[in-house]
Amino acid sequence: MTSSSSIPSSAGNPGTERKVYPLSKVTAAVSAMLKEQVGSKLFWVRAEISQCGFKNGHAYLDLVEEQEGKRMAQLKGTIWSSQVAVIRKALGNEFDEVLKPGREIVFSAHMAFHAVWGFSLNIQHIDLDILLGEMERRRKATLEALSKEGAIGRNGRLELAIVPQRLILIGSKGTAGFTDFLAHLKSNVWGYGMDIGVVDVPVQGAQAPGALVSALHRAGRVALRTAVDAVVVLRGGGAKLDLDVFNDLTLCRTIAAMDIPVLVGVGHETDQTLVDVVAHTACKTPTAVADFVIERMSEFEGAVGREGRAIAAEAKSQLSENRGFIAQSSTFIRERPLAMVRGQRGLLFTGANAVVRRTRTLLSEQQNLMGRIRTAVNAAATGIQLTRRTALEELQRQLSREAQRQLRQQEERMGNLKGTLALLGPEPTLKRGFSITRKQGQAVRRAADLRPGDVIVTQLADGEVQSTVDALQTNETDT
Amino acid sequence: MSNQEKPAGYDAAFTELKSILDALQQDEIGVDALAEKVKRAADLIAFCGERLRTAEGEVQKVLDELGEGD
Amino acid sequence: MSNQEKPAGYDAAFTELKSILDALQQDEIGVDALAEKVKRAADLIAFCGERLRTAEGEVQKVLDELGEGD
Amino acid sequence: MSNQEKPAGYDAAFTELKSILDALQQDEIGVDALAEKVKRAADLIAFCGERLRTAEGEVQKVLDELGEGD
Amino acid sequence: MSNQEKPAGYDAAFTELKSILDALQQDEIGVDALAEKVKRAADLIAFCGERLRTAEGEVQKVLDELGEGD
Amino acid sequence: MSNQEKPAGYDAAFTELKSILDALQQDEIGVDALAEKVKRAADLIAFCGERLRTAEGEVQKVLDELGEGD
Amino acid sequence: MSNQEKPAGYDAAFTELKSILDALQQDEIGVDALAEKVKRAADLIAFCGERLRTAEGEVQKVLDELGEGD
Repeated sequence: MTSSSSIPSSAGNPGTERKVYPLSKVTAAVSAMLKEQVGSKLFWVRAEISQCGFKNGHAYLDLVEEQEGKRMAQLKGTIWSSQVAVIRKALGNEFDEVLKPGREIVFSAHMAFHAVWGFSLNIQHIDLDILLGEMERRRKATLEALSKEGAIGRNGRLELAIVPQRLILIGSKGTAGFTDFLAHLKSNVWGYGMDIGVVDVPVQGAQAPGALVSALHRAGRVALRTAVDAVVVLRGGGAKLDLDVFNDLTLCRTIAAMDIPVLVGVGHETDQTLVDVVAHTACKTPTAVADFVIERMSEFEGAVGREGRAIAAEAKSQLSENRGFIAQSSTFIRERPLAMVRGQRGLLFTGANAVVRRTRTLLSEQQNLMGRIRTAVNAAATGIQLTRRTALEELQRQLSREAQRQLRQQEERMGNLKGTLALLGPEPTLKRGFSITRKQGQAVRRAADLRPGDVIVTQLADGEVQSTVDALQTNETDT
Repeated sequence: MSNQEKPAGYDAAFTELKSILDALQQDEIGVDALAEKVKRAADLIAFCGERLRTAEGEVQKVLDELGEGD
Repeated sequence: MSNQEKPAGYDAAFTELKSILDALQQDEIGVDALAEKVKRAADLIAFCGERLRTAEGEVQKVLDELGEGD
Repeated sequence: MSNQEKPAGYDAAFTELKSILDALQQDEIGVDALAEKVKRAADLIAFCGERLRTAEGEVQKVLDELGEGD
Repeated sequence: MSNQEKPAGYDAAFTELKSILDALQQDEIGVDALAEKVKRAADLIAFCGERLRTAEGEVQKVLDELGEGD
Repeated sequence: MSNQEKPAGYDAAFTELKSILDALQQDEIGVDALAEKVKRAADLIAFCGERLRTAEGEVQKVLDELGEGD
Repeated sequence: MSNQEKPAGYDAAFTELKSILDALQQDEIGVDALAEKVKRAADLIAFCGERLRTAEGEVQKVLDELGEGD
């Protein structure tokens, strides 16, 4: 290709005799030169498709080579319709994925030059196996390098937020995977809201790894400013070739070095990409990533719900206990005080009755006592009166008796005296025959007192006899 | 004591009577005085009898009155 | 004690009466005083009787009144 | 104690009454004092009865209170 | 304790009533004090009855309000 | 604790209520204090009931948040 | 932990919920605290529920602020 660049530089060489060719001469010369030098020789070329269009069954490609974003070469490529059919047959399902902008391909081509259309590569075959083989080789080497560096599992050890709600989505806007992911998140039945920042990057083509790395760095910067739960790297389904982007060492290193968990959804069926290996969580599809996120949120909400229900149940049970106590208290307070008042009323009633009974007993005792005293006073007074009357009557009887006894006694004594007197007087003696002799009224006791002749009166019991003394005779012994 | 006087009362008369009788029983009185003494005794007895009757009458009257008062 | 005075009361009268009776029973009262003593005794008995009746009347009255008070 | 005075209270009255009764029963009261003592006893009994009636009235008040309170 | 004072409250009144009853049952109260004690008891019973009625009324009112609040 | 004050909270009210009920159960509250204590207990019951309702409301809020609006 | 503060995030909220449940299960808290805890739980649940359903747009904002060139 260096030869083609010599033309403009020689043409611009000053001091040379000017010969002017019509353009067709130039193109004819170029055509002849190419034919002579190259002919119909097939070359194997590696290039990236930057533009791809189909017209009348023919494919028209813009092929480029870029290094670190700098375009190193650019050529037109054509696949004539007959060859399109052949290639389509060879690639099968991959055909549409391979022939699209951003795709690096290895192909065999003729060099072709046309006076009007210019230089182009006329593509005959596209060899995927070479690319895939290279890819696999690179992948293994990269994996080994990553493993040596300890990059594997590093991001996976980061703790993913229990609710990965704040995401930075790195992907290619408008691709099916990207759209599916967002739609899936949005349409979640729970109604979870997501806080997603989108970094739109190409996910295929040579510039894709660099763009992805740069996007990851941006994500890292964002995470310094605001909380980011995870970075999601997405790629919808596509050709196997496209997966090579996700085996990029730098990309993998970057992911491994991220301080935010990186979730990847790089659509593929069998092989893992290295991004899957170094990422925190790898899902098979973007939708699966969305499911993962939603499920995680839902699990969290479920856990919250379980805690909440347990709290509610526990609280309910405790409140119910308290409710029970309050209800019991309410019942108790309704019954007990009134029962107490009734009890007190009973006690008061009993006490009052006891006071009444006791007092009545005491009063009744006192009244009985009074009655007895009255009766006793009555009896005693009556008794005293009776005793006194009896005594008085007795005295009266005794008086009568004693007085009469006295009189009778005196009468008796008088009678006795009278009797005694009768015995002691002269009459009884006289009656027995004794007599009293008196001289001149004087009783003659001694014979010597008389003189014969004395007139003496002799008293006899029944009369007196007057005599005269005749003789005297005295008894000597009598003197 | 003047034997011939009216005795002061039953009790005096009784006493005199008793003394007369005692004297009589002691044979202290000669026959000459005897009659007089006996007479005196008889008088006293009569006096006493009279007095007794009077007392009896009075007592009976009092007792009768008392008995009525019952 | 002046026998002829009105006795101070039943008890005094009764005591006097009793002493009269004792004297009678002891034969301490001569016939001369007998009638008088018996009279006095009769008076005392009457007095006591009267007093008893009065007391009885009063007591009965009091007791009757007391009885009514039931 | 002055018998004629109004007793200090039931208990005093009762004591006095009892002493009167004892005296009566012991025959320590003569006829002269009898009526007076009996009268005093009657007064005391009446007094006590009155006091008992007053107390009974208070009891009735308690009963009335109880009756109302039902 | 001054019997004549208005009791401090039901409990004081009831205690006093009980002490009166005890004294009554122990025969510690003479008839003079009896009337007074019974009068006091009547007053206390009336007071307690009134207090019980008041307390019951108040309690009932509170309970009625409580019932409404349920 | 001042009975008339609004209780500090359910627990304070509960404790106070319990002590009142215990006292009632033990017959430690006389008639005088009864109505007041019952009033206080009623207030405390009402207060506790209210607090329980509030707490139950909070529980319901939890359940509502969880979408279990039963 | 200040109950009244907005939780720092889901983890803090969930941890706090768990500690509330623990506290409840330990029966260490009275009704006052219970109500408060339950209220807090409701708030926390509400916080989580709301936050889960809120799209803040903050991340995109920061992204935009940072610009592509950074």
